[in-house]
Amino acid sequence: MHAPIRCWAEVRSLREAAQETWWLEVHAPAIAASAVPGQFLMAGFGLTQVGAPFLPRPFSVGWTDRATGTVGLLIREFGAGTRRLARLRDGDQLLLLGPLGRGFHIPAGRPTVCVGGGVGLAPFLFLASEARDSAAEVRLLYGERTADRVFDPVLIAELTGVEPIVYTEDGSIGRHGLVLDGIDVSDDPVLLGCGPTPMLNALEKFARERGSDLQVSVEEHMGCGIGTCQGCVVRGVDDSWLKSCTEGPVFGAGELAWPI
Amino acid sequence: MHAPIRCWAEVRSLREAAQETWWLEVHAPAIAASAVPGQFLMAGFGLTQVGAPFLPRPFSVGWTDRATGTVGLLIREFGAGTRRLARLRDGDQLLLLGPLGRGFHIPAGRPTVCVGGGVGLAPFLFLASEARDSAAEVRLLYGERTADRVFDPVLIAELTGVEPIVYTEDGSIGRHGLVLDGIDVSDDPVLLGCGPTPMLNALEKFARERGSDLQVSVEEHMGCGIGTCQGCVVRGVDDSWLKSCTEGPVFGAGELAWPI
Amino acid sequence: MADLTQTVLGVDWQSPVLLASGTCGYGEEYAELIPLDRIGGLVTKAVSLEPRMGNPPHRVAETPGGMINAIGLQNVGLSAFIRDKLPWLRENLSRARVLINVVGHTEKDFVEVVSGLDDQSGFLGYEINVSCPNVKDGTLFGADPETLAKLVAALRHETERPLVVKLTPNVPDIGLYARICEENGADGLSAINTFPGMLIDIDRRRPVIGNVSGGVSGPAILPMGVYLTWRARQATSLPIIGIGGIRSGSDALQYVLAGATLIQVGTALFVDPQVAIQVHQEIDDYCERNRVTLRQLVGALEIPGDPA
Amino acid sequence: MADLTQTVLGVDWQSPVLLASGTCGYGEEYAELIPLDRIGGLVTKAVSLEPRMGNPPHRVAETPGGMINAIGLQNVGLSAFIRDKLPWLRENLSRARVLINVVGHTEKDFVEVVSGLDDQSGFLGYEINVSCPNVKDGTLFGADPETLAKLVAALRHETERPLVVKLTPNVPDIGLYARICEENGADGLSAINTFPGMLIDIDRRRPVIGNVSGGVSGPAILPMGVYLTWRARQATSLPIIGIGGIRSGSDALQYVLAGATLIQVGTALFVDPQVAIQVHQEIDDYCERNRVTLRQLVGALEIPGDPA
Ligand SMILES: Cc1cc2nc3c(=O)[nH]c(=O)nc-3n(C[C@H](O)[C@H](O)[C@H](O)COP(=O)(O)OP(=O)(O)OC[C@H]3O[C@@H](n4cnc5c(N)ncnc54)[C@H](O)[C@@H]3O)c2cc1C
Ligand SMILES: Cc1cc2nc3c(=O)[nH]c(=O)nc-3n(C[C@H](O)[C@H](O)[C@H](O)COP(=O)(O)OP(=O)(O)OC[C@H]3O[C@@H](n4cnc5c(N)ncnc54)[C@H](O)[C@@H]3O)c2cc1C
Ligand SMILES: Cc1cc2nc3c(=O)[nH]c(=O)nc-3n(C[C@H](O)[C@H](O)[C@H](O)COP(=O)(O)O)c2cc1C
Ligand SMILES: Cc1cc2nc3c(=O)[nH]c(=O)nc-3n(C[C@H](O)[C@H](O)[C@H](O)COP(=O)(O)O)c2cc1C
Ligand code: FES
Ligand code: FES
Repeated sequence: MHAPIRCWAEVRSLREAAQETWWLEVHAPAIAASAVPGQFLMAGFGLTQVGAPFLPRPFSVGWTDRATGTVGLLIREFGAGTRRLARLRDGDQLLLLGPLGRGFHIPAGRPTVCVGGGVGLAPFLFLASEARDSAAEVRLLYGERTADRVFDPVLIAELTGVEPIVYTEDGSIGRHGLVLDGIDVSDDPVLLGCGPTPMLNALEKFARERGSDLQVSVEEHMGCGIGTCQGCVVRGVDDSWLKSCTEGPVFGAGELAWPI
Repeated sequence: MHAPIRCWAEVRSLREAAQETWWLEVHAPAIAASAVPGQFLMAGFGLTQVGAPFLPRPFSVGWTDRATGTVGLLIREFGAGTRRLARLRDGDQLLLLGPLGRGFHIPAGRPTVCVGGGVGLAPFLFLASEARDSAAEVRLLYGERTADRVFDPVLIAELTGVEPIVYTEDGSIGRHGLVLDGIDVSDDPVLLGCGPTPMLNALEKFARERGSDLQVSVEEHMGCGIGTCQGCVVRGVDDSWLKSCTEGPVFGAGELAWPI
Repeated sequence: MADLTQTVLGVDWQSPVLLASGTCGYGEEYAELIPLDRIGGLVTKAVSLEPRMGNPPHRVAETPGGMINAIGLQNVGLSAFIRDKLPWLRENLSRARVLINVVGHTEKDFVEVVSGLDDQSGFLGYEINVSCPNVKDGTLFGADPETLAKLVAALRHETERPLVVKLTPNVPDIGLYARICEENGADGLSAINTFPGMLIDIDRRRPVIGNVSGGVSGPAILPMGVYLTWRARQATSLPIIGIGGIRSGSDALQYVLAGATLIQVGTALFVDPQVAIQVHQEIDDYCERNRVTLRQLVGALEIPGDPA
Repeated sequence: MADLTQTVLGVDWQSPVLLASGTCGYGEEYAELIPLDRIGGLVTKAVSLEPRMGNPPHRVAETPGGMINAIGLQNVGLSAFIRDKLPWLRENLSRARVLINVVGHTEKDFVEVVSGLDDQSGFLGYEINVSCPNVKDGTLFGADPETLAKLVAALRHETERPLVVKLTPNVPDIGLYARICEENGADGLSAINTFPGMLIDIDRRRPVIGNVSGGVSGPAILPMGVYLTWRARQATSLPIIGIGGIRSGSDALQYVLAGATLIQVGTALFVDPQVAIQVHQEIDDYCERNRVTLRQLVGALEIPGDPA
């Protein structure tokens, strides 16, 4: 793992990719150069700018372009911090710290099934785009509650070269139902999950019952992002606390105490 | 005096008019309709926007155009609040409360000499522009430390129709010396002063020695701007505290305990 | 419209939202800006026996996420209050309730202000300010258990009107002071007053505030106020008025869930006078959306692991 | 470059800037991000006799102008600290000083941690944490004068190393506690720890923080910290380490003018790890611009009207 980089990054573009959901591209060459899928960064406004949310917020690295030094983030409006990010304009500066944490570990040659719920899609955009030029087979399942929340499929294809199988709970677009329904384990794939806790719990049960390998990316409130504050703990299988910022955010399912 | 109006106002334009000095025009028809020269308003970002300075800041009404509902403010960067205002963009919203306080009182027919130091120029832009179509003679003296701080004279003439007599302490533009040097009291004018405290103290001494009528606009930190918090007091001649937001900001020199 | 009505301090309230002492004067100025009769009411600026001059400027300044003030309880004094201020409140407010904030240097001062006001009309009761950090003896009464007990008992003797004691946040255990107020006959508690603070102008190497130190208010103190309200709630059964940093319905509801029956909006009024109406509206919307009455929310915080 | 050197706690300091306990772990992670040997030093996460599990999540959340935390003093415990953490500090820091933050449930706990550490090398002295609001007995020692006196005396007996006591802000008169520390042999004071606070998720009607309440830190508490530093300064002649909300040289200088010889940067590190270096640089720039040494600024606040 590389030492994290602290840098100011200029906003290159921000486009609305679904209801209250944004695709942000920033110029951060050093982070683009070293990030691996599943890692995240802390994005904030620094200490001298007036009137920003105070603490930085964690976001999965959603995509990189090493040639142009671009990092892409998928941002869904949730509270004050994400709403502020959604109002960024080209040329604005963000203070980034990253890449942080442990990413996905993909055994060579194994097919992967990425299961993304909501903004849990983000790390898989990066993963799929990285796999584009390799022989590895990446299947992308993506679930949302309703059609208007679905991240622009044209943009997904453009970023990753992969066509996602979209599920919506109300069937308003893509397939009707839960994203789990679409998982095919017949070729013994590695399952990767990122999304809301209920989805991860269901996915773990699914994988356990079928004996499939599973890695999940978890979300917990963070202070430092680099392992010093102990703010971001999740319960480990031996009842100890694991720091999701350095020991995660990606864990093997076997490391965690389920349900999480 | 009208009851103050609370309204969101859209930024129409912001232009740099001197070093760290800005001319801001906002759309606030109700305030434009009722403000008189010497009055001020409180400008802030409201309670729901993230990341603004918290309290609103007081600014003199610097100009109005009743036809278009425009209010002009002269803003010099000082601390966090004014720096934030200097980064406004067209279309941004400001929360305004105004017009507030007591303005200048100009006896009919008397010539006025306006003595503005630094941003103390602001109320006189409004006063001069209001007097444009009356017979009243308005002389405008305007002092700054150095040339790069001098508010764009073309803009002044455009806004007011009056050509200011500019003084700089270092003589780098206009006349060399202090703005007081230029006051001619031979036709018994009313003196109006707004600017840094040392300037106001000198002006008071000058007026007292010559027996001239003087009104000054003072600056004090403010909480509410409407007379409830008692935050903005200045010492009155009888040693009581006067609220500069409602009993001022313009006071007859005789009302205050000098030096202020 | 949801049901936000409550019976507190012996009377019915149409709204839990009041304007906090010192931030709304004696009501008149805000009446021009907001329909006061649509909210719960207001608490006047502190009234003392004699007029007070207050502190030298600067009296207010911004702090990170809040402000600091050291007005020094400048007020017109008891007689002028009765003559010049109370009539307006009596004549212009019909549904909004008025509490008079009372201060004194000595127990006798407090007693005389209350006895001087008690047979007047135009207000509901008293908020006893034993917690002002901006005058020398301001928290004298609020931080010493025995002095506080004596003061509350003496005032209880003086009036049958609602007696609310405004607590200082600056004690290791606010529950102790809450219980003392209850035992000595108070009808309610206000939590909290400001935190002592200081700002220094590093260029002049002087305090920014004329009084050297002042009281910190505004959003910065919201989590402290919610915590202290919750602690006070656990110590007594008196109704609590939650105060500190409220600027939205969501802020106010944190206090309500922690145990406040009423809440006050202070510093936020300076940022937007409409905040009081908006806070009321947002509480209404929340109750409507969640199909609850305000009464059902008071103290309804669920602590995971607690027996229900 | 201005003269920022001082002799404090018996040693020379090249910079007044330290990293605050609990916000910099045991130094290692920040060493990758900033040149630790360019600042004054750091204070470790609290070390207790036995390892502590800490509190359930969420442990941190943002508050207006700051944050709230309830880590619950999770730490590896004395033996693992000596085995796994101290060596790195010993081997990797040469100019930066290390204070070890110490906690305990009982006086005996504190004493055993200090005696267990005392003959180790790699650190300068202790910061005794009697002021953590996030564990049940966290402020037990800090808010009760007699318990505090006994604890400080006992620890003084145990060590000749610098003994700094970290005070709680949550008392009516911090001067009292400052004097108690001095009288019982402390070498310095840290002011301040966090303020107890609470955040409520109004939709779930539960506390946001797993531990229900937590400690509030960050810019929101800056004016309180400056005030308490100034009050402590007036009560004792012990050196004071100013803490609370510092994120710039100008913030730090407020503490220095109020009487702090050293300062700590905590929460701001989470926003920008470089802040420690920047604070140092900005203090340097100020001293240079004003042609003063840092020593001349300590406590140099001028109170108008005071006899010089
Ligand atoms: C490793 C990781 C990767 C993430 N990747 C993405 C992503 O790619 N796209 C995306 O839209 N979101 C992502 N999130 C979630 C995102 O961090 C939160 O939505 C965001 O922090 C909410 O901030 P806010 O100010 O809008 O909300 P608020 O609720 O106002 O935030 C209040 C506080 O709670 C914290 N918080 C609230 N929700 C979360 C959460 N789910 N996770 C962590 N902290 C939280 C905030 O950081 C802040 O300190 C990720 C979170 C983690 C931990
Ligand atoms: C009646 C009146 C009219 C004014 N008109 C103008 C004008 O037309 N153009 C202009 O550029 N400035 C004007 N000022 C000054 C302007 O209000 C301050 O420059 C501004 O408040 C500074 O805010 P800040 O956040 O940049 O500075 P900071 O120093 O960061 O502000 C900190 C706090 O101090 C207060 N404060 C600091 N300086 C002043 C000051 N001089 N007056 C009042 N409060 C202050 C702020 O309001 C804030 O609460 C006027 C002031 C008053 C009282
Ligand atoms: C300018 C100002 C003046 C105040 N004056 C008083 C007062 O006279 N009596 C009192 O009990 N509280 C007074 N307070 C405290 C407020 O009533 C309130 O308790 C405190 O500001 C916290 O609430 P807030 O954060 O909503 O402002 C004053 C507060 C401010 C800001
Ligand atoms: C996440 C976190 C953990 C903390 N842990 C400790 C601790 O273990 N011991 C201690 O004395 N103080 C601890 N503190 C308090 C800080 O050292 C400091 O006193 C406080 O945060 C105020 O400074 P700040 O506003 O710069 O953060 C902690 C603070 C935070 C934010
Ligand atoms: S966020 Fe600080 S340890 Fe993980
Ligand atoms: S600013 Fe509140 S009384 Fe003048």
